[in-house]
Amino acid sequence: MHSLTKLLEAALFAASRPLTLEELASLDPGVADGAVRASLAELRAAYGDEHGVELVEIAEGWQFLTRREYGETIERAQFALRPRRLSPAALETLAIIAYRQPVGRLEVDEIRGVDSGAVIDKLVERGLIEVVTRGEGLGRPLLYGTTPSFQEILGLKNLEDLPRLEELSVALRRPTPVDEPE
Amino acid sequence: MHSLTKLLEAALFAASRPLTLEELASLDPGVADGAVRASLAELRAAYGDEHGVELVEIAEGWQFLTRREYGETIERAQFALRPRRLSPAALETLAIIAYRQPVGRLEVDEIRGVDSGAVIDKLVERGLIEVVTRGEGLGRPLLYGTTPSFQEILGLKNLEDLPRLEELSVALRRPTPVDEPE
Amino acid sequence: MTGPSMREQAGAGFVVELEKFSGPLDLLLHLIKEDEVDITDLPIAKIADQFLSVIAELGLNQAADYLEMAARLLRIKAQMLLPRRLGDDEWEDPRAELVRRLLEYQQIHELVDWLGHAADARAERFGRGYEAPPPDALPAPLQIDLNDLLAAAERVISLIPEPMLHRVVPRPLDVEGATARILALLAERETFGWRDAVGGPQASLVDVLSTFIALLELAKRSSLTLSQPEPFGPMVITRALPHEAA
Repeated sequence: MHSLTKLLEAALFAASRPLTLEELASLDPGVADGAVRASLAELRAAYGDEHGVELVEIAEGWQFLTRREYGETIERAQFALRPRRLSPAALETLAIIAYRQPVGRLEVDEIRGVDSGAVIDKLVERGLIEVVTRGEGLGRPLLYGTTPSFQEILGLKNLEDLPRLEELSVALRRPTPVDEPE
Repeated sequence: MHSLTKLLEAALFAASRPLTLEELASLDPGVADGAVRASLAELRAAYGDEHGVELVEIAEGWQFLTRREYGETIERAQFALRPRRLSPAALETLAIIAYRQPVGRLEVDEIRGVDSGAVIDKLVERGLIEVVTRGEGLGRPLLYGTTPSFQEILGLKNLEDLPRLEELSVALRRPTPVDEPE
Repeated sequence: MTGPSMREQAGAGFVVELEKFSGPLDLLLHLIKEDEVDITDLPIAKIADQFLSVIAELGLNQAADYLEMAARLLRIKAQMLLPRRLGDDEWEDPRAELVRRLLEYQQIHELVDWLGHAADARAERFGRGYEAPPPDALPAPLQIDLNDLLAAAERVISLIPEPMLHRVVPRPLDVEGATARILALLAERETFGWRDAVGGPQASLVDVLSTFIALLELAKRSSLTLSQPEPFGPMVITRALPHEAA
């Protein structure tokens, strides 16, 4: 490709919007519109059918777009956004609920030693845990458990797929029931 | 180009961040990692010197970037903006966290000789570091590590791309444990 | 030590904004570089004086971190002036800790230079600028690693407090037995000691408690009197006089 063509390619790739002929011409003050047009034609031909992207002329100018046939696959992969990861606090809370379900907020607080209300709400919002029943006792507290989408994200066929606590590397005590404070 | 190569090209064009091998492989469930690698090699060769953009290995993944020689022109035309430069304080903090991760705030403070709380908060906000776990000991302090975005803004292939401490001219064999302030 | 000439000299050498130094260690390194002195054999008196005049010049003498360093430098300077015996192997260089920190900080600064250059080089290249709007604002995909979850489980389990167990005594107290034993003793002897009451030297804690409760109960019913002839002496149990009986 000509050096002007390569410059146009780089600019069209980096721009967050379609670029007009004038804008493209402004990249190199010494160059005529005709040369820009010729370079655009060269670029378009270079991308032809043999690529997954193509140079498209749309109302506002020129833009690189992915070819239509790949659109759906890419959209499904949700690459536009970086996957979110759970905070250590959320993971801890999730671990307690996964292993002790159904379990109430007080018990989670007790084990973590901190208030877990906000974290639990966020996990519910993200669809990883849900209220599964209500406990006995004062106020009949809401008890939480994990959702099918929790298993799906971790790639577990069912909850029995979670490694048994005894298999974890550290010497673990069996989870012992903690009395809910009265 | 092979049809898998075209799909990868489209996906890499569509994403505005590096995509890992796993992410790319997830586009086509029937495909083996080896085939993805072969397609990436084909794609990289197809772009070679003859284009204004190139396929770069970065942040444990792959990304199309404009070639270095066009950066200044594109920036001058204001088609794309350079990221804000990091302050010396931010770079110092990042350097310490990159080499000692997971590391807590007290240790960063001690090495820098100044309070680093505000800088750490800002780096978390910019997504360059994150809480990766909690330390042992009193109050179970938050420990920080670097994120993929950190590698991305530095153009690192992976964390092994950082210079080894032995290669530095200042001869300190290895980070010595820092005493917690009294 | 911060005379006018020093001030002047420092002022000329350090026309800088506050942000130029990212901390007291940075300023110290700067001074060391300016003076071209050996970091491992720091002329502490000179450096301390320069440090003080520079922070006064820059108005950094309000900042706690700088003041702390100034105090530290002055302390080291004073320690260096203390006489020490020749050939004293035990002498520990008061500068050692500061030198170690300065070397470490210098190393960090080399990394900072490297990181800065890497960031500048990366900033010369642009990624794809156009971002297709997400079709219907799907939330970002969530990533959970099973290992992360297990690590969290381990952290959490180590936090679980050992539940408070009340140990249930397998044998209940035998107050009736102790009462019967004491009544039998009272029938045959007017007075006897604690050891006889409790049933011998091999008595268990349960026996002791049972006996004690039985004695108190019998004393309350005025069947016997409990006395202690001397402080901390052995307890004496005496059959109650008939007229005292209820």
